[in-house]
Amino acid sequence: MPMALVGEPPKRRAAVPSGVLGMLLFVAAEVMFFAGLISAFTITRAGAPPLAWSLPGGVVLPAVETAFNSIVLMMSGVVLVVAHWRLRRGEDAKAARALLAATILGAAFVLLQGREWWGLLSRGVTMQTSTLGAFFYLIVGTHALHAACAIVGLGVAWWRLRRGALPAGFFYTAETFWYFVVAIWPVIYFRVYF
Amino acid sequence: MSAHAASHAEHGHHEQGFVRKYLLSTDHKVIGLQYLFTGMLMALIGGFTVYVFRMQLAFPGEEVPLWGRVTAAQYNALVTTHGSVMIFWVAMPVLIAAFGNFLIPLMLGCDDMVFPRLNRLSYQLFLLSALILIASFFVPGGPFGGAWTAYPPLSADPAYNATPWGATLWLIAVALEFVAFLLGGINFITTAMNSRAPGMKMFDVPIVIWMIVLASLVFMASVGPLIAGAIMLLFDQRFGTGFFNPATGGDPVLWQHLFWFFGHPEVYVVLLPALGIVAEVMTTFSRKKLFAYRTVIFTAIATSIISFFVWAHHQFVAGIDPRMAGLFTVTTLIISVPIAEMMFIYIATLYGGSIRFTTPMLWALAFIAEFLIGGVTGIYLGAAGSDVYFHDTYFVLAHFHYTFFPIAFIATFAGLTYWFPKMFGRMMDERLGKIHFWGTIIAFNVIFIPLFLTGAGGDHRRIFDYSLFPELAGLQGLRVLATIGLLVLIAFQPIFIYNFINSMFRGKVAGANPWRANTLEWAAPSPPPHGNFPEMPVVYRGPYEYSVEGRDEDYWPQHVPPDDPKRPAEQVA
Amino acid sequence: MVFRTLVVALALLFAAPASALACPVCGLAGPGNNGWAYLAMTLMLSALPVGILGGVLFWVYRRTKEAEEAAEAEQSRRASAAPTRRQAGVEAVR
Amino acid sequence: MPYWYLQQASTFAGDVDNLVLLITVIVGFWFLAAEFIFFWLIWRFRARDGHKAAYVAGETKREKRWVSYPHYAVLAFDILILIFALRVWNDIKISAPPAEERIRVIAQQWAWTFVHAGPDGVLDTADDIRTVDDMHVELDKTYHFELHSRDVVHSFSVPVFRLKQDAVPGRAILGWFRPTRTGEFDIQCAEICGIGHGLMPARLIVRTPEEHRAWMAEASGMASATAGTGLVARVEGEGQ
Repeated sequence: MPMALVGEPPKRRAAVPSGVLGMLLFVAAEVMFFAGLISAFTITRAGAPPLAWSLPGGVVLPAVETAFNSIVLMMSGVVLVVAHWRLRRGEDAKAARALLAATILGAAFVLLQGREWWGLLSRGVTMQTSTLGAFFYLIVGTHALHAACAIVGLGVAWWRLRRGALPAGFFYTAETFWYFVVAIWPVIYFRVYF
Repeated sequence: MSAHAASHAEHGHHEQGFVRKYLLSTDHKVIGLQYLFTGMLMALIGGFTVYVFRMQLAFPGEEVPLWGRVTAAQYNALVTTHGSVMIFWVAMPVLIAAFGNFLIPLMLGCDDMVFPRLNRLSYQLFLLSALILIASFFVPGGPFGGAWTAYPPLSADPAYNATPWGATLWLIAVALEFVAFLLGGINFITTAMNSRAPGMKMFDVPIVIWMIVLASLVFMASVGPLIAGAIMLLFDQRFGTGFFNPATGGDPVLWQHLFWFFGHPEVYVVLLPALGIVAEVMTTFSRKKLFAYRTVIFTAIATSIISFFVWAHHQFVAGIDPRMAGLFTVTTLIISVPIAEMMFIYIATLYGGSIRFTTPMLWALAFIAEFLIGGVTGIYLGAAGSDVYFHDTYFVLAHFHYTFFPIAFIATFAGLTYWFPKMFGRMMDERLGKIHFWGTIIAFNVIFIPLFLTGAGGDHRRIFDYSLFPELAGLQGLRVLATIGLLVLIAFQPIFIYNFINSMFRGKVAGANPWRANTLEWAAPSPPPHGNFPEMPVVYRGPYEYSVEGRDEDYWPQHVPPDDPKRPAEQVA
Repeated sequence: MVFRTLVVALALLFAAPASALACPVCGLAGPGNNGWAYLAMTLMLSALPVGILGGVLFWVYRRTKEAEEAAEAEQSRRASAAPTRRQAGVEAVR
Repeated sequence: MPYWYLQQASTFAGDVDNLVLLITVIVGFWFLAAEFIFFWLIWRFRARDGHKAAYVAGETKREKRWVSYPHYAVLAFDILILIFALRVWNDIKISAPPAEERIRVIAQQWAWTFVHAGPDGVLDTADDIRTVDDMHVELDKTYHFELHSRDVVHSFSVPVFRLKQDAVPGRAILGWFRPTRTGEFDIQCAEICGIGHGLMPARLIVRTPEEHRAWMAEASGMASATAGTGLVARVEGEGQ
């Protein structure tokens, strides 16, 4: 190919790394997806007859327990910020530890949420028994799915960092997605659990 | 980017197998053509369905050749398939994905998309979605028949729609298709941001790229709520939830809210690329600089923003709070301002030009002339007071076909005939092209002008036999006329297909720049090789520097250095 | 353009008929009246994309601007005669 | 214009048609002007030997007025249309004159049930008259209708009234009309509602007060004597 004729490949301006920009755009679409779910929830709740808007058997959504889970998730986000700064300063070993901590905290959140689901399911709250339950499982489940994907991403980033082969773009991309998962959660929590 | 360029350069030497080269390629041009051909095949399905149900409307109860007698259930399925196929599997893939994939890297002067494998995944998902839709024809109960808008509870409960599998497959196909375009859109936007040729500022980017990027942004921002709604509807269909079931506290109108939040911006998602194609063709063949380039972009941005504030005009009589209708009437009429301004700009571009009536130019001019009809009839429907009458009549149908047909077919034909030499390295036959043009345009008007009249006369949509409505009997002549128009329109399409395939192999060989155009894709050889440019271009000026005073040539390609005014454009051919 | 149309849209909203506040036909709509929820969620969904994408694009625009300025400063520092931006692009290639 | 095809049979039908006419005049003029200029430019600036196109960037204010003045005009006419459109909308859907009688319209796959108030003029009493697929109303009487759906979304459309309203399951939607012309007219379902969507015609019968009373006497006598025809019985059996 005549590419070789050009002594130096032309310089192209990439003010924002492509991976990060792509992920930001994806996150924007995801925000709209969750906005759609939350607007559906809000409208349905406002229009439903009061009696139809409850869980079967007098079960109430465990807001207090979930508050604890939420704190775990928020901490994970904070620890990831720490990892970011350590990485920027070149302290790879310390950064890897923070990254691992953030990943574990995130995984803990998903597991704690799973335990909560298990409790609700065992008390007969399913998607079919009430529309509130259906929305609960749909919205929280979708979030958990996103969290699980992001945790895999963070885990891979940690593994690569330990082997000293973490491309900055990969880390920033995974990081951006995890911040999105963390940031959208309070909105869901305050909307759905109360 | 340079890493990509290098890897392409290495791979360019050895021959690839057919599968690697055409089916699993990550080359943006191959993916663009894959989208194009898939879209064209789907257009045949969409065209066949419209043939069957228009025949039924003109000659109710009679055997339709190639189909047989049309039942009510079949009629609904045909209408639904026609609508969904033409919008989601023809207009979207051809206008955004095919032209976007083919043109963006070429017009920006780079070797490929930023995420080539994401791009391939996008096409594979799209193909899968098309196959799922086609598969829904062969499941028990037949394909979905609840209109492309799929309002629940009809679409949510097999007891109501009698298509237990068709409805689910339709929904999965649509959702998958959205995911495919989401991935594609991210790719387009990132590429346009990060891979422009050196020297190419944002305002040196050709209008069609701007439009495709804006359309992708609008699509990405609007599709989320619909995917959310589609998942809820899927759960209602298959897992017995009651999101849209009023008996369990669900809300049937909620779907319309989520659907039209996407549905209206979607119109602009396909309109903007069409306008972009028309801008490219019109400037080239009138040898004129685009009038007020920046204003075009600003009006397009304004349109994109306002498009998020108009969607409830589809729901004026849907049982929403009627006071909301007032609000949306205001925004709907407001959106006519930027669109009208854009039309004026396109018309003004012709002023002082030297217009050559090639086939692509005829299509581009026809786009303006026909789209104006679609635009002005929208006012009747955006004004809540008259929409009370026109809602869900054939007037609506004729209105949006006067917007969608110019978008999905007229602009596509303009783009295809214009970029055909770049895609395949050969010219299309002009005489056949013109015959096809006139046959299509005249037949198109013969179809839809009568339908405006039947709509004004009270014909409602999606009714398979009007003989039950005595007041509408007098309109049968118009219905027959529309069907005759359709048959003529269909009869002219084989000319295009013949011309397309024949020219691909036997057309006159085109040079790199047969139209003497300015934009970067014409700096690459035709067809461009893997990696596109033998020498990565550098940009020195805007894309529409035609007929610049004091130059011998009436065009001045973006990549030709300024110190070399007489340099011919064929230097890379 | 956007600003102008928004101003006009707002002005028109306030000019809409005042009788719209009384709505005899809205009475029976739905078991619980969720009209306000529709309106609020409509506004949220409509405004969000403008906000998010506007934000992302503005940020990218700022970064692009900064990178451009940095590159230009670099160029003018290097070159003896001050070349234009586009000539600078050529330099980068050759 | 709709009245070329269909009679106007309600108080607001004329308003809707006038709005359509107004839009046609305004928009039609601009449309024809734009198309005329467009085709004139195409003809005037066709390629001729020895002529080179002009270089017009259209970036200066002086040049841009050719598009900015028309766009101000579009805006002004938009506002004009808007005022009339919102007034018509307000009259049909938002404000309503007080009801003289109420009527209940129930849509289902694929039939319409109409509950008339009967001789006492009050709904939900023993003398209510239920009919299937035909609606009987009196000339010059203001009706408020209450629209229900039993299954999916339907749309109650009376073209001669220029009236349309979706019926949504789980909701009762209110509207009004006042017939101004006697005769028999079509009622259609305007929202796709399944296989029988095209088979859902109903008839609207508008009578003078005397004739209407005669119909009522006959219908209520029939209803009490035979306890409803098969069709009525079917619908009532499925009833609320």
